[in-house]
Amino acid sequence: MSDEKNTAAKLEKIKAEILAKYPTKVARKRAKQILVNRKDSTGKVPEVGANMRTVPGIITQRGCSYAGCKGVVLGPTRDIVNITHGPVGCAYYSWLTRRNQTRPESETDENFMTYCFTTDMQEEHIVFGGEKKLKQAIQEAYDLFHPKAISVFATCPVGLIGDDIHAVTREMKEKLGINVFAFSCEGYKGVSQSAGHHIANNGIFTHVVGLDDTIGKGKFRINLLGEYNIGGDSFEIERILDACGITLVSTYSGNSSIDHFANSHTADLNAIMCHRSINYMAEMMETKFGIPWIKVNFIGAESTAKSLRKIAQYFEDEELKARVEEVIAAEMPAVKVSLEKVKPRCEGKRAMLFVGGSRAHHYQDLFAELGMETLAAGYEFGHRDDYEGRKVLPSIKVDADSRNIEELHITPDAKRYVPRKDEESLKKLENEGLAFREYEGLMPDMKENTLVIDDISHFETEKLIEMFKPDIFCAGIKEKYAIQKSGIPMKQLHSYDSGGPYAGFKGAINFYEEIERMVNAKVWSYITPPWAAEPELSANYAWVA
Amino acid sequence: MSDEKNTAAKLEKIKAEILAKYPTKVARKRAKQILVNRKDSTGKVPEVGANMRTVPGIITQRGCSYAGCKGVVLGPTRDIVNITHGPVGCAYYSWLTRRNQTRPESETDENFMTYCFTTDMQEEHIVFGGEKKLKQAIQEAYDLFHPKAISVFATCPVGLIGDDIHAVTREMKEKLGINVFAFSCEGYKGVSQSAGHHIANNGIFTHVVGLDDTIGKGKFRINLLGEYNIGGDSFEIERILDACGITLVSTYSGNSSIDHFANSHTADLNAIMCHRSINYMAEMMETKFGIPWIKVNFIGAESTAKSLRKIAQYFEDEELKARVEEVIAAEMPAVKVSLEKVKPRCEGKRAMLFVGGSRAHHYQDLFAELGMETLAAGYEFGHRDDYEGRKVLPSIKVDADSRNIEELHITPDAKRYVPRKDEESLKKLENEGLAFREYEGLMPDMKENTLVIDDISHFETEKLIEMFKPDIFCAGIKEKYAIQKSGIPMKQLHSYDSGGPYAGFKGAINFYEEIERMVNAKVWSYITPPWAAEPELSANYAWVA
Amino acid sequence: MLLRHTSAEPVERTGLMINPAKTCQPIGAMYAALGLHGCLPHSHGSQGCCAYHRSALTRHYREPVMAATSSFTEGASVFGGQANLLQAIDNIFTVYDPEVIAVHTTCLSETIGDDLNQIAIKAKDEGKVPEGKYVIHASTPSYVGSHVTGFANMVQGMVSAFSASTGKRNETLNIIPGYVEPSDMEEIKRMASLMGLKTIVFPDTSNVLNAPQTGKFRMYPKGGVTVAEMKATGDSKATIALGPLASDLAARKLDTLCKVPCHTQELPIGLQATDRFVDTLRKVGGVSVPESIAVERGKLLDVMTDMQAWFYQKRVALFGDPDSLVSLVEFLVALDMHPVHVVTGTPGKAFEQKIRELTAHLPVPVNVKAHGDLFLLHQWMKKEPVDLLMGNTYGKYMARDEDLPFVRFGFPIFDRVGHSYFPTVGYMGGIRLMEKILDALLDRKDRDSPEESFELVI
Amino acid sequence: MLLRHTSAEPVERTGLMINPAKTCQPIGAMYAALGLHGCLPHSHGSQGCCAYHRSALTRHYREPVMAATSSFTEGASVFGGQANLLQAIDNIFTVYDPEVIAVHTTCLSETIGDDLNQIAIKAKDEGKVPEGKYVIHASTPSYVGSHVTGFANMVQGMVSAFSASTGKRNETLNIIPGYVEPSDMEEIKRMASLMGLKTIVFPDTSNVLNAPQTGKFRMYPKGGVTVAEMKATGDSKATIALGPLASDLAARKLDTLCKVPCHTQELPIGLQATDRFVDTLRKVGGVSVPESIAVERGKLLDVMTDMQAWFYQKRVALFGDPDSLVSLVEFLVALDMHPVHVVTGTPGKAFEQKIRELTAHLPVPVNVKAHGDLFLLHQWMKKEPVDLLMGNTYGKYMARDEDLPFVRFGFPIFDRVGHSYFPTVGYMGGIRLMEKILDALLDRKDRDSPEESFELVI
Repeated sequence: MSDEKNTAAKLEKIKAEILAKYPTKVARKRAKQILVNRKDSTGKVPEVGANMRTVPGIITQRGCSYAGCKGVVLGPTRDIVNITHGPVGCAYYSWLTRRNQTRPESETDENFMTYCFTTDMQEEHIVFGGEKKLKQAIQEAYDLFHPKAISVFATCPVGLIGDDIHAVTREMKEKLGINVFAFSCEGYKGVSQSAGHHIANNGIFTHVVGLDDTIGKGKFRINLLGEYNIGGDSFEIERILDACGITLVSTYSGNSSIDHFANSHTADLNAIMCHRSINYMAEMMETKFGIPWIKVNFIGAESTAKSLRKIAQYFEDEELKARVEEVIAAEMPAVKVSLEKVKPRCEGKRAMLFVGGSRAHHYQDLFAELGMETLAAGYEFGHRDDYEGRKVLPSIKVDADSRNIEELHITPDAKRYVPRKDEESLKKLENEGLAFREYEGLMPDMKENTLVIDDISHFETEKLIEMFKPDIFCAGIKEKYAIQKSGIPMKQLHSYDSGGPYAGFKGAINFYEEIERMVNAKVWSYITPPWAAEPELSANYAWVA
Repeated sequence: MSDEKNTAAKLEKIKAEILAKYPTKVARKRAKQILVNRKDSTGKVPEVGANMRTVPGIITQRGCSYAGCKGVVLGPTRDIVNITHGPVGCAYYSWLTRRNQTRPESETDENFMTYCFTTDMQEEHIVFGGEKKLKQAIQEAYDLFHPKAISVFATCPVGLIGDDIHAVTREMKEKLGINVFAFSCEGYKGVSQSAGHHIANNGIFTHVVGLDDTIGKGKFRINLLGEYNIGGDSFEIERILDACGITLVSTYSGNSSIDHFANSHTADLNAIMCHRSINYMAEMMETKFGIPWIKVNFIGAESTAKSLRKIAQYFEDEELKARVEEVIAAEMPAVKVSLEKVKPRCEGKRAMLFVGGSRAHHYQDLFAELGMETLAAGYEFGHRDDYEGRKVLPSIKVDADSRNIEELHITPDAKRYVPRKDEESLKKLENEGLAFREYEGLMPDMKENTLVIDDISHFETEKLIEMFKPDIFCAGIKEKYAIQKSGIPMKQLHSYDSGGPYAGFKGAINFYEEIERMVNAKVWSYITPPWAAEPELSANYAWVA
Repeated sequence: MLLRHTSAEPVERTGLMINPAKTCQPIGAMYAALGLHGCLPHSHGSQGCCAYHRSALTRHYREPVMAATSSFTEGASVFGGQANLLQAIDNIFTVYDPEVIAVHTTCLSETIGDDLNQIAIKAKDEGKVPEGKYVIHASTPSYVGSHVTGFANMVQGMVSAFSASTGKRNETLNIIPGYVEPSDMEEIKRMASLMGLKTIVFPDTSNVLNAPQTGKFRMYPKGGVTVAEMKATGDSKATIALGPLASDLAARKLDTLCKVPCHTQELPIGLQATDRFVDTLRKVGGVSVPESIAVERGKLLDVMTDMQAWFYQKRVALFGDPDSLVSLVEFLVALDMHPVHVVTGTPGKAFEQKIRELTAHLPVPVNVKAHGDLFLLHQWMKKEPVDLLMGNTYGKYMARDEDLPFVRFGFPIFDRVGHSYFPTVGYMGGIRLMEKILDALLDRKDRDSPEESFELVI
Repeated sequence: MLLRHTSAEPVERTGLMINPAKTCQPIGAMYAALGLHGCLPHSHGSQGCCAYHRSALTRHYREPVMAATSSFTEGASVFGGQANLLQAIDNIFTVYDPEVIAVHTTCLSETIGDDLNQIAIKAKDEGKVPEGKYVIHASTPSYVGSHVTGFANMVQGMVSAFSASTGKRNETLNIIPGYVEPSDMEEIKRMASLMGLKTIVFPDTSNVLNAPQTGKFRMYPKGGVTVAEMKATGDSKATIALGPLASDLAARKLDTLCKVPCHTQELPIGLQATDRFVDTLRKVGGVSVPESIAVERGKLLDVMTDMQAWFYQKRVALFGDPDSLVSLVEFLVALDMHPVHVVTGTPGKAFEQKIRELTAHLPVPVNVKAHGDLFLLHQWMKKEPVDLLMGNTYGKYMARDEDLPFVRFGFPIFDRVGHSYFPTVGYMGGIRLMEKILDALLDRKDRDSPEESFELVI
C-alpha cells in the first residue's frame, strides 16, 4: 500500500516535472491530459481531458479529419473510386501508405486500392472554384473504369473556396446512374482524425447502408466494425469466425466491398473492435434497424476466446457455443507452445503504448499474455469514453470543434426496423454478463498507478523514455526513429511495421514472437563502441605486440 | 603499284622498328614470325615461323597443352566426366570459362559440363605419387554419377612424378565396365594449346571413334569438325544443315555427346571448320574408314553459302543442290537488309585479328562483308599450313617440341574401311573445283601488303595500336582491357565476349550489328574531359556569371 | 494484376490525375529546412499536413523527422491562423528551443491569405522570439508546382532571412545542391574539397537525415548548414546552383541581395553533368582539376566502356523530378540506352523541351510529359514495352504487373535502404547508378536465359 | 537443372573434389605482386598457368593484367627451368622495363625443384638485372594451400626482398590489408587517414586493378606500394596484419627481419571486426577515434537497428576464403542471421574451429567444412534449405537450381561490376553488404508476396 503510494507520488512528481517545461496556459491544459491512473474511493477513474484541441507548436502524433475519413475508414474498401478533391498532397500521402490488405474475389474483380485519384487542384481552381474540375474528374473516372461507386473527399481549401461537392456528386449520380457521394472532411475539421471517422460513418450510413435488403445465407450473421485488416488481421478473424460457423456480413472496413456495406443492415449483431472510429455506425444501425452491438477484442488469444464466447452467448445457441469451444480448444495449444517458448524471455519487461483510439488499450492484453507490464498508455485521438468508459458519455461537454461535426438524427426505419432481441432477452443476457452498447474504456482496465497520457507530445515521449527506459515503446511511424535513436526498440501499432496479422490466435503468436525478437535483439548491445571505456589515449601509449 | 611499294616499305619499317626493341636472339626469332604479306613472282607467300617455342618473358597470348586438350576439344562434350588429375588450379580455370553451349536431349539427360572434377593433388601425392588418389576419384565419380564414360587429364606434375594414368584408367575401365581413358596433356607438352588438340584427337580416335557401327538415318550424312559451339554457333549451323536436309552425325565437339563420336565414322564426309585443332581427326578417319574431308567456313554469310554448296557438290545430288539454293535464297534477304543498315556505318574502318588457329582467318570474311579492311592478322597457335596452306606440309621441319607429341600410325580398318568415293570421282570433283584434304591458309587469302604476325606479343600489340590506331582489335580476354585502355574497342573472338552466335546467316547478322555497335559506340567520345583543352587556370581567373 | 484497371490506350484527361508523380510544396520546404542546423520546420496549416510530411520523410530516410504545426481548427480557418502561429512560436522556443523556426504555408493558410512575414514580425515584437533566435518563412501553396517548388521556396527563404554582405568578398563558393539525398550533399562537399575549394553547401541534410545510431536521440542532429554559414553566403565569391528548378531561385535571390554572381546548371548526375559541375568548380574556383577527381572520372568511363554492350539500346521508362530526370536522361543517352517514356508530375513545359533536345537524335520515338502521372506512363509502357523501369517506390506496382526490371531512383524510396548513404551524384555516383542498372538487367538475363546460355562470365 | 546430378545425400569423398571453392597458389601471388608499383609478375612454369591466372584476374577486375611466364617446354621440365628464367629476366627488363620482376613458382617448377633464389642471384651476377631494378620471388606450390596461401607467400617475398631497418623507428604504421579488393585497400587507407595516421599499405592494388579509363594504356598503373615504401616498412612503428591466413606470414617476417612488432587480426568486414581494426589503429597509433569514424560506425548501426527484422533468423549458406568468411559470419551472427552452411576450399582445421566458436550459441545446427567444395555445400543446401546464398560467381548455378536469393561476395566475381569500386570492409562497407543482402531478400519478398500483401512500405 505505502509502496503504491510511493509509485503514485513518483508519478505525480514526474507529471509535475513534465508540466514545468510548458508555458502556464499549455501546462494547465496538459495537466488535464496527463493522469496517474488511480480509482477513487467510489471506484471511478479520474476524468481525462481527451478530444481536446492540439496545442499549436507542441509536436503531436495527430493527423487530420481527411486522414480519418478517407485514410482510415474509406481507404480499405476496394471497389469504390475514391477521388480526393484538392491539391495533390493529401491524395498522395494516403496512397498505399496504410497496410490495409484486400482480397478481391477474382482476378477480374474491381480493386482500386492500388490507385490514387485526385483533382490535383491548381491555383486557378482555388481562385475560380474547382467544381467544374471535380465534375470532369468524376466523368473521366467513370469513362475509364465504370465503377459501381465514386466518392469524393474534400481537403482544406475546398470548404473555404465554397465548392459544393455534395451538389456536384448529386448531379453526377443523376447523370451516371451509379452511386456518387461526397465527404466534407476538410483537414481542419475537429481536432484529430476522430472527426473524420464520424464524418465517414455518417456518409456511409447515409449513402450506402441499406441499399441491398437481400438476406444472405448463414444462421449467425454479424458485422465486424472497426477492423481495418492491417497486416491481414481481418483475414485471421474471418478464418476463426468461419471455423465457428459465424457468418460475416460485412467488415467496417477491412477487406471490404461497398456491396457488403449496402447489405450490412441485414446482420443480427454488430461486434465492435475499434470503438472510437466506428461506434457511430453501430449506434445508427441499432436505432434505424434494431441491430444490437457489443464490444469485442480479437487482439490477444484470451481476448479472442472471450470475444467468440460473447458472440455465441448473444445468439443463445448451444450448438454454436459448443462449436466455439471446439475452435478455442483447437487453437489454444499452438498459442501455449509459443508462449512457453517466448514468455520466459519477455516476462517482466516493460512497455509503453501511445497510439490510435483503441490499440493502446487492446494491445495491453497481448503484453499481459507475455507477462509484460504496461507502464504508460494513451490515445492519439480517443475521447473520454474510450478512456473512462461509455458511462461518462452523458457528462461529456461538446466543444465548438466537435459541434461542427454533424450528428445525424436517426429514427427507426419504417419498414426495416426489426429489433433482433426484445428488451427482456437483452436484459437477461446483460444479467448473464453480456454488456450491450458498452465499452468500459482503457483506464478501468489498466493497472493502477500507471500513467495515462492523451495526445502525448514529442517532448513528453522523450521525458518518459529518459525517466523509465522502457523495454519497448509502441506508437506510429513519426515516433519510431526518435525512440529507436534512444536505443529503445519501437513497434508501430498503426502499420505493425511490416508485420502481422496480430489479431486472433495465429496473430497472437506472431506478436509474441515479434516482441520476443525486438526486446532481445542483439543489435542494441553493440551501440557503445569497445573503446568507449577508455576513449582518450596519450600519444605515447605504450603498445606491445 | 608504287603506292603498294610504299605500303610495303612502310610495313617493313614498322617491322624493323618493332624488332629493334628486342635482344638480338629474340629479334632474329621474331623476324621469322612478323611478315609483310606479299606473294613473290611465283605467287608464293613468304614462309612464316609458326608453331615455334614462345620466348620466355615475351608476354604471349598462348596457353598450354592441357587447355587445348581438356579445355578446347574435350570440354564441350556433355556426357563425359572429365577428371583433371593434378593440383586444383587447372581444373578450376577450365571450369565454365569457355562459352561452349550444350543442349541435352532431355531434362534428365546427362550433362556434366557445369561440374568441375579434380583430384586436387596435395603435397603428399606429389611426393608419394597420385595413382591411388586418381583411382579413388574415378571410383567416387562412378559411384556418384554412373556416367557412360570417364576421362582423365594429366597436368604438369603428373608426368614428372611418373603417375601412369593410362594404366590406372585401363584398370578402372576393366573394373567399372564403362569407357575410361586418359590424356597425357601435361601443360609443358609442345609449344601451345596446339599440342593439346593433337593429343585430344589421338585420344578420342583411339578410345571412342568406331565403337558404334549403327548407320543412322539420313541421305547426306556428315561430321562437322572443329566447331565448338561458342555462343551457339553450332546451333545456328545445325539449323541451316537441317533446313538443307543434311544430317549431322557428329560435331567435334560443339553440343556433342560421346555417343556421336563413337558413331562418327559412319558419316560420308568430314567438313572441317577449325583446321588447326581437328585436321588430325579428319586425316585419321579418312585413312582408317575412307571418309574424305573438305575445308568449310560458316563464318560469314557468303562463306556459309559457299560451304553449303561445297557439301552439296560433294554429294552430287541435284535435289540437295536445289534445296541448298533454296535455303540460301531464303536466308540472304535478311542478311542484305542488315548489311544495308549497318555497312554504311562500318565501311572503310580498319580491323586487326590476332587469335586462335583459324578464327583470325575466318573472321576476315565477316569484316570484308562489312566493307572493313583487315590491316594485320595472325594466329595464337597456328602452324605454317594454317598460314601458307597445306601445300607446305611436306616442307615443315618437325622440331623437338612437336616430335614429343605422338603421331598415331593409322591403317585402313580391315572390316570398316569403305572409301566413300573412288579416286576418279574424287578427281572429277576436284577438277570441278572441290578441293579435298586442302586448306589454302590465311596468307594467300589475305590482302597483300598487310601484316601477318604469329604468336604476337603484348609489346607488338601495343606498337601496332600506337602506329595504326585501328577501329577495332580482335583477340582474347587477356588482351581485351589493355587494348580498350588505349581507347580502341576490342572484340573477343574466343568467347565472343557475351555475344553470338556469329556463324551462319543469323550469326553474320549478329556480328554485323555487334561490330556496328562497337565501332560507333558513343562512349569512346567522352574519354577526354571537357577541360583538357585548357587544364591550367590562373587563380585570378576572371569568371562572370 | 495489381493495377488491373489500367488499359493500354491513353486518353486525354483534364480533370482527373491518377497515380501522381509529384507531391505538394510543403514537404519540400520541410526537407530543405531540415538542412539548416538547429532548425525546427513548422507547417502553418492543419496538423494533418505536418503529420503526412513527417511520415513520408520518415519512411524514406528511416530517421526522426521533427516538425511542428499550427494545428488549424475550423475557427482558425475562418478567422486566420495568426493566433495559432504566434502561440506555436512561443511554445516551440519554450519547449524545443531550436535556433530557427522555419515556417512554411499550406494550401489552407495560403487560401486564407495569412501573411507570414507580418506574423513573424509580430512574434518578434511580442518578444516570442528569444534573442539570437530566428523565425524564417516561405510561401509554399500546395496548388502550385510540386515538392521541388517548395524546396526551392524554402531555400530562397533561408537566403532572404540570413544572407548578408559585409562588403568583403572572400574565396568561398556557395553550392546549392538541389533536391538530392543527404549522401549526395555529402558527395558534393567531398568533391569540392578534393578540388581544394572552400564551400558553403546549403541546405545540407547530411548527418541530419542519415544520422548515426549512437543510443542518444538528438532533436537537432549535428549536420546542417549553420546560421553563421548562411549569413556568410553573402560574402562568397559565387554561387553554384545545382538543379535549376530546386536551386535557381535562391541563387538569384542571393545575387540580388548580396551581388553574389550565380551559375545554375543541371544536377551532377552521370558523366556529362558531373563534368560540367567539375568544370564550373575549377573555373569559378580558379583551380585545376586534381588527379583524384580525374581518377574517379576515369573509373566511371572504364565501367561505361567495359559494360557498354549491356546498356546498348535498352528501352527505359522513367519518372521522377525534373532536375534529376534531365541529368539522368542525358547519362542514359551517353550509355547508348533509349529513354523512351519520361514523366514528371511537376508542371513546366521547359522540361519536355529539354528532354526532347537530349533525345532528339535517338533512332526511336520518345514520349515525354510534364505534369503527367504514372497512369499515363503505365499506359505508354503497355503500348510500347520497355526493358527497364526507373523511378521511386511507387513504380514497383507497374514493374510487377509488367514483369520488368526496376531500379529505384528518386523520392520517395519506402522499401529499400542505401539511397541516404551512397550517392548517385558525381562520378562515383554514376558508377553506383550503372551498378544498379546492370544488376537489374543481368539478374533478369540470369533468370530468363535457357540453361544452355546461362553464363558464368558476363 | 544446371547441376542435375547433385543429390541431397552427402557421401564421404577422399579422392574426388567436385566444384572447388578454392584455386591454386600462383594466382594469389600474381595478384599480390600487382600491388607493388612498377612490378611485372612472372610465372615460373608452363605458359598455361600464366594464361589462366591472367584470364581469371582479368575477368574479375575487367582490367589489364600484365604478367610474363617462363614458358616451360618438355625440355625445361626435364633439365630444369633456370635457362628459361634467366632468358625471361633478360627479355623482360629489355622489352617491358619494370622496376621489379616478382617471380612465383608453379607445381611444375616446384616438382622439378628449381631454386629461385639461386637463379635470381645468378641473373644479377650475369648482369641481367639492371642497376636499381629487382627480381623478387616466392615459392608457391599449387599443391599446397590455396590462392590465399600464394598471396601470403608473395607478400612475405616482398618483405624479404625490400624491408630494411635503418635503426630509426618512425610513427608510420604498416598495414597488410589481406586478400581483398582494390576498393577495400583504398578504404583501409581512407580510414587510417581519417584517424590521422601515416601508413604504408602493402600490397596495394587500388588504382592498379580499378584503374581509370584515360585513353592511354599504362603497363604499370599509378597505384601500388612503391619499392621505397616497401623498404621503409622496416622502420615503421608496427605492422597491422588483416586476415591471418593472407597477412600473418609477412607481418611475422617483418618482425623477424626488422623487429617491427606485428598485430594480426581478422579482416575488418562487418561491425565487430571493424571495431577491432579501429581500436587497434587507435591503440597502436596512439590516437583517439575521430568523430568522422564514429559517425560511419553509427550509420552502420542505424541500418542494423532499422532493418533487423529482415535479417532475423534468415538461414544463409556461405562459401569463400577463410579470412573473409570468418569476419562475415561474425557479422551475420550480429545481424541475428543464421549462417548454417559454411564452406571454404582452403585446407585448415583452424577455420572450422573458428566458425564453430562464432556460431556456438545459435539455436540451429551449423555445418562447416575447410578443404570442402561446392558439391558438398549444395548437398547441404538441398538437405537443409536456406533463405540466402552468399559466395563468388560460381554460386549462381546453385542459386538458380534452388531458386535462392544470391549475394555475390568474394573472388571471383565474373558476372557483375561494383566489387572493385565499392568496398565491403569498414563501416561503410558493412552498410553496402547489408544493402546487398536486403536487396536480395526484399526483391524475393516482392516477387513472392501474394497481391494483397505486396507492400509499398517495407
